[in-house]
Amino acid sequence: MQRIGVFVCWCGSNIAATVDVKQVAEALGKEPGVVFSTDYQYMCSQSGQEMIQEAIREHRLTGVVICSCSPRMHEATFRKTCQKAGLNPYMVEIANIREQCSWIHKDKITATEKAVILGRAAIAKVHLNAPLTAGTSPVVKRALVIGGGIAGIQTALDIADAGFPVDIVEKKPTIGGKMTQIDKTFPTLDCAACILTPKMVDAAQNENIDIISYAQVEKVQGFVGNFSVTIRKKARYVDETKCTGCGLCTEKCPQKKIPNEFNLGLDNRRAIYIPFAQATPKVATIDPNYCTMLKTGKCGVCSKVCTAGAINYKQEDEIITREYGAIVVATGFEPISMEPFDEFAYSQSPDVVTSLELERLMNAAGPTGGTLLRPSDGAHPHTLVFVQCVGSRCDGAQKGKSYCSKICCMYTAKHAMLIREKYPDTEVYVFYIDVRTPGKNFDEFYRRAVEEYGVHYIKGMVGKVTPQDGKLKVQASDLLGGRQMHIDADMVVLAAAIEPDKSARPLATMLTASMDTNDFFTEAHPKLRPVESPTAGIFLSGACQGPKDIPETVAQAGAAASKVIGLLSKNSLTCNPCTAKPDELMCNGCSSCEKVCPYGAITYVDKPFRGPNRTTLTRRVAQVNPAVCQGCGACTVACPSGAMDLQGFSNKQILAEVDAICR
Amino acid sequence: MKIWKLDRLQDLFAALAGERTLYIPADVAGQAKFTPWEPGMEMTKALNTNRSAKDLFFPQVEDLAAFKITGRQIQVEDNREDVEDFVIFGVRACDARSFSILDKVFLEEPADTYYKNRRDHATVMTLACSRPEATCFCTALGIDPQAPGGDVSCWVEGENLYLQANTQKGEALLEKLPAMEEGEKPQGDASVFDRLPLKDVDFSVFSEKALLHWFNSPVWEELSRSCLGCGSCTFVCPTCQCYDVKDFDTGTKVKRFRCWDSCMYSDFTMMAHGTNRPTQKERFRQRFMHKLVYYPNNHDGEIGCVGCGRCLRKCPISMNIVKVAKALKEGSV
Amino acid sequence: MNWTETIERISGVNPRKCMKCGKCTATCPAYEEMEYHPHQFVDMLSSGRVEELMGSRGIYMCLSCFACVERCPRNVEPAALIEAVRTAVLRQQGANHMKADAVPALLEEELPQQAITSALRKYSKGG
Amino acid sequence: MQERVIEKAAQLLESGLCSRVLGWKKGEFFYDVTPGVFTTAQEVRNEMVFTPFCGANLSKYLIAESRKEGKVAAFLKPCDTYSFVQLQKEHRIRRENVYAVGVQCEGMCDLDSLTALNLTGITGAEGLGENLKVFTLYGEETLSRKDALSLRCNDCKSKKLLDCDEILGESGEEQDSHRFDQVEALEAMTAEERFAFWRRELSKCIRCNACRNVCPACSCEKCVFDNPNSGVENKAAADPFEENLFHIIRAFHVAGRCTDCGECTRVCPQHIPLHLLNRKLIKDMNQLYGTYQAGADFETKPPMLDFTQEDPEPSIITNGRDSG
Amino acid sequence: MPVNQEFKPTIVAFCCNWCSYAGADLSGTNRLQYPANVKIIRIPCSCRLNPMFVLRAFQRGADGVILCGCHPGDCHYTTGNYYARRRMTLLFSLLDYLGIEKERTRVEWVSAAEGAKFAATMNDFCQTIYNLGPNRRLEDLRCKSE
Repeated sequence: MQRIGVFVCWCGSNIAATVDVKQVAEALGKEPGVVFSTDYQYMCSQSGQEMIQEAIREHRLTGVVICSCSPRMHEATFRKTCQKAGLNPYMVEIANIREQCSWIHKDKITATEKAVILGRAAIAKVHLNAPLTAGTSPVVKRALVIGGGIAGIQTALDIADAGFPVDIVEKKPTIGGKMTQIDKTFPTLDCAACILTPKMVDAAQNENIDIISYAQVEKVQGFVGNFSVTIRKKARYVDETKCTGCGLCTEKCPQKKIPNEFNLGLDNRRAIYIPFAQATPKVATIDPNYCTMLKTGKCGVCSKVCTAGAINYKQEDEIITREYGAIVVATGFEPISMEPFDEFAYSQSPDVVTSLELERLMNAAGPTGGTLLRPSDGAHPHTLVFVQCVGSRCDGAQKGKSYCSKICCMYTAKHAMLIREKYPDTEVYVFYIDVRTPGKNFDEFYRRAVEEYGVHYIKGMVGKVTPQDGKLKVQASDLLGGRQMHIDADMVVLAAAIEPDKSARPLATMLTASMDTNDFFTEAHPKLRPVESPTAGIFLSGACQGPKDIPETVAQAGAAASKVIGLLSKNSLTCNPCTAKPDELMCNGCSSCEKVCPYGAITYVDKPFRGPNRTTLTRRVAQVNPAVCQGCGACTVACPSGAMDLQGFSNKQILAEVDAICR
Repeated sequence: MKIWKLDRLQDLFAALAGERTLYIPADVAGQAKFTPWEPGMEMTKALNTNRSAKDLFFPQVEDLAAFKITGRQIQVEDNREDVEDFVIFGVRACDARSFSILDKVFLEEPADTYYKNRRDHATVMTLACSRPEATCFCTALGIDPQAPGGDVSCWVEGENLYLQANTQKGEALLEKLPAMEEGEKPQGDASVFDRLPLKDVDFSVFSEKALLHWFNSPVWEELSRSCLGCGSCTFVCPTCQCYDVKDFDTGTKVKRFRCWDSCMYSDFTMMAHGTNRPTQKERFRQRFMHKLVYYPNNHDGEIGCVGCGRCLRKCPISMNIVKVAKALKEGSV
Repeated sequence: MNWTETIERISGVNPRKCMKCGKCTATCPAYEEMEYHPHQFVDMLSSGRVEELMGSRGIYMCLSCFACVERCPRNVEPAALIEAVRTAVLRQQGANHMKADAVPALLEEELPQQAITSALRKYSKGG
Repeated sequence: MQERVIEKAAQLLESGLCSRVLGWKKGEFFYDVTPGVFTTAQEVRNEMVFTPFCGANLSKYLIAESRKEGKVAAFLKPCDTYSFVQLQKEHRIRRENVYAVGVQCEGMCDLDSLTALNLTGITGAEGLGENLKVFTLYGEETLSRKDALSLRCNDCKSKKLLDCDEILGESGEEQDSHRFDQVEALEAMTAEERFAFWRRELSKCIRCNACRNVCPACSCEKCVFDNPNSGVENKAAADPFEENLFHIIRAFHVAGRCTDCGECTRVCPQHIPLHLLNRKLIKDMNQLYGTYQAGADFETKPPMLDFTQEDPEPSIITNGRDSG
Repeated sequence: MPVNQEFKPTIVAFCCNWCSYAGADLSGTNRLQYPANVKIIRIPCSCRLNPMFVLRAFQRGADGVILCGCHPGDCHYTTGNYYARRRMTLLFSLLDYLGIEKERTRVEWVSAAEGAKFAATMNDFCQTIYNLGPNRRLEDLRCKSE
């Protein structure tokens, strides 16, 4: 039998005005197990808390019920109070007689009656409370960053600077991501490579950072502080430790007609290649889909020219398994396919390009050496039409995306401005629905495009583009001018919507991290915990969480890093003790609980049990990892035998509350 | 012997039910069951009720006492209600014999007052059998289905119901009924009882050998293997008399009641250390050892089975006392 | 009779979904012929100016090519709206122009039955 | 079929492929067949049967049998195989210890359906094929096997034999049964009528637990109703509420796991149509969450352990039909 | 709210800790009234609600049981309320099938910001229960005495 103390708070007049607190204290004092019952003006005050502590000592209380405001308000306070007096903090229950009683009822008799019932329910529960101790689990002091774009690089650098080792897993042969393909950045117009490549070098040279390029995460096990991750490092058929990145092989390789991904297929590369000059790691990679040697066993040119002897046609995929305390997802984005939007003739004319393709066409390291030329004939374009919101802000999900891709307005302003600056003989039209420029110096930037560079911003949309006689006939509306426009353009640039990288969905499944319907990772709280996934130990960096521009990505990357550093700086983690707990003697091992657990906290082991007549039976039973379990209780109801119960909210406790209320 | 015309059976029921509750075997929701008679209620066509007649003396659930808790005071309440007189009509010879078996358990000192109370207030009118089921084997246990006993024995023959009082209670009951013609019952055809397939099951062997001989028989292992551990045999059995005592907390009171229990259940006679019959083999053995060996050992050789055949029809896997008795005798399965 | 409601109901168009991008108007091949243009149809519906639209000649210039429906990123369906406006005009004219009883007489071997059905729907008041 | 079953069983034991055979053992009468484990070919030849009265679902015995040493051969009818798969899905059976022999089934008879034909004093029967010759104390009668089929076999859902190592006869097809007709009839009643119906039926319950103990889905190490710590433990219904409670909780616990084998109704000594509770849930789940047959495969996630974002709200029940 | 002297319904509201319990607090903070017949039991998530608890409430004398949780998609534990939704749908359907008045049970999604909705829901549910009268079909008579 518990020795329970009841403390009824007046909360000034907040409770006492409508609830007869004396009567409540007296009525509850008569409940079985209650050895002390009192009331006080402010239980949460210093003296109120001292009163509780004194009562605990004096009456040797084993359980405490506080009739006061919502537990959401002061449960933590009173738990601490009691803990200081030597009582287990989980032996405290709160009866909410303010928000859910005194404040909603006017009649004192009714409110008092209800307060007594709520108090009884809390007493009934405390009778069945058991002291709970928060467990701890150690933290592996190493972080994994999945994705080596600007988000991943920044996060890794920040974590590494704090002194923790961090690995970057990048699926491409080089880190750098989308930013490497961008020419200039808004709103400052500085060169993307000039600000990114030093960071790439920093990452490569940082002692705490290990870049695992051309690799993918295969399997994730474990939980916050203790992840075990299996990474497949694909064979690049070049020994990374020997290759000097001289590039001789990439010049000699006879396979020349392979579309160059880095330039989005606007030019070609060889079967052995280094994606671009500043690639990190700067080592060659053989594309097994095109390499004659790997396909037929005949050729071997690269091997012959390589003075470092780095070529190894027999190289195999390498499986790396490492332990991590935290995982950062930085899988980024990609532009959506333009296939459903053929009114813009993307598939019909090479002169209709996406904005990212335009970046390459304007980049000094791009296929045209930085001179803007029409892909079809290499001529200098005079009239350019930009179309905004291609695939963004669409109704339903049949064709495009329902969301705004956020970055298009700004990069289009940038493109328009750069073109007008470099080629003053051009006419540039931007068709927009809305121009969205929230951001520091963003609207100023857009206004400059209009006012200083004379870009024609037209409120309206392009209806269709028809390639005809070497021109692109653009039919569009000018809503403010009240006219339909017909423009003979040389190039049309589509601001394609962006979507999460395709690898994100399977990764989310491995991480048991949740995603929204658009495959963007869900944050733990949209406002207050924007860089954490609801799954503990998983953090979000960059566009995998939602469309972002570079400054925002870098900011979020830093925020994610700081969260990781906060986690890794702890030696161990305190777990929420209100977790699910299976009774192994009753567990059937049926896996029902596992199927509903959103955190993957449940695993199964075959365990020997003593059977009747000195026999031993081996049974499959569930085990809950208390470090992973968040205590939702979904498993407790899925379990048909009732073997799974939730500590702190056990079946018996809830039933006791029900009984007390319905009495 | 008194005679009542069968076509006026409802009048007999009305007369019997005049002063007390009359239970007759009637069909309720498709099942034959001893039911308080109401005008117009017909007897079932079934040979016997689904559940046995023991329910009327030893109901499945029965309140024993209550504890009222006020503050920290506990008050004991004896809620035993006074049982009024009642009559059971249509009890077959097997069930009638089961009463004497139960009596030896419940009425021995110290008597079970709850049971005794009901027994004292009941008058049992039995009904002789003429169309037995193939599962009937009361004759193998020395029961004469045509001489069913009880306070009043009844026979159906032709157009008539013949009634004969066997006890004072029975006589008193018949006296209160409207005057009846006297007469002798014509001798009916009893040859069907000689054709009963189970008439020769030998129950005498169980007194011939020592208790441990049967207890240690190798056949239990095999026989119990398919047993599901349900309680259907126990609960339809007219002689099973085990119960459990339980408390129910209503919130304002604790009600103590007893309810049937089955030795086939894994939690039967559960003790602090666990169960003393850990596998279904021991539980299964307990039930049959009790009927065939323990009970006769304690009660002058009387077998604790009345051959009603209910378990033969109700066991989900068709295991039953006849199969057990035969297997035990043969010593193997 | 609230024409705005009627037209919304017949057409199934929800004008509030329109984000005023003008892609319908940009794509319209009959632009020059109309005094009001597809995006304006939608706007007029949402601002309750349908009677103006009903009085316009332009609505008969719509080719019902459905390019606007096909291209609209918000699934607003301006062409369906125009179709409904035309129907509303017919209803506004008052009497039923066609009765069910008259249908048998109109049936001709060559005439697709669908045409009669849609005519009846269009030319009868109740709808 | 009987000869083939016996021969197969004997052969499996003689060849040493299996150390035990799970099948049906003959009884006192033609109809009182008991599930049994045979260890020698001789036992099999003397005592094993496969008659129209082998209704008992043997799958549940495999939970215990498959955990013992050696391989057990099990003869399984189509509905038994659904339970067999479902139990494997719940990791209750060790498949590697089982040699499953599927047996084609023409539907099973039971004593209750004979009694329903007004036959009394049944002492025996003959016939393994289409006709059944029944002997009684009062004469004999020949009837078609179809007429003596047990209730559930009239609504057979499938004659498919799943996951068998070997098949005797042929694996059939899913049947176009009318198994939800009675559920629909109940749904069409007013709430009062339904309440009266179920009170009448459930008040017959004697809590013998036959339905639970025979049920392959009720394979818990310890049932919540036997567990003093569960909060709902009880041995007998002391109040009509407890009659409801037991059957509601039981139906709920087997929801999405019940293969609709019909054993619960077959074994109920009080003839309560318990399958109507399970079928109601099956019907609801099919309608609300897409057709699902427990035990039909190993992969599909059971509806109660799954969800979609578009699932209907509970209000479709609570403000749906009239309460009558 | 009509005052029925005879009938004082007991209504049990199970509220998830993160949304609905906070919503109930908010309706208190905003002083929005609802009948005192409603007593709230805090559970971590709507998926913690075992059908057993609902039946127990009726057994012990509740006249109505309502479950409130986060709106679908907003679950603190990401998926809990989806399971709760299926479970309660089936439970309510089964109760209805047994002839228990389906209006006695309800599920309502109430966010932490919906104090007004919480109060309105409780007012409406209480009214429904008042109209239905006492629970007779799923009561345990032993719990009603004295």
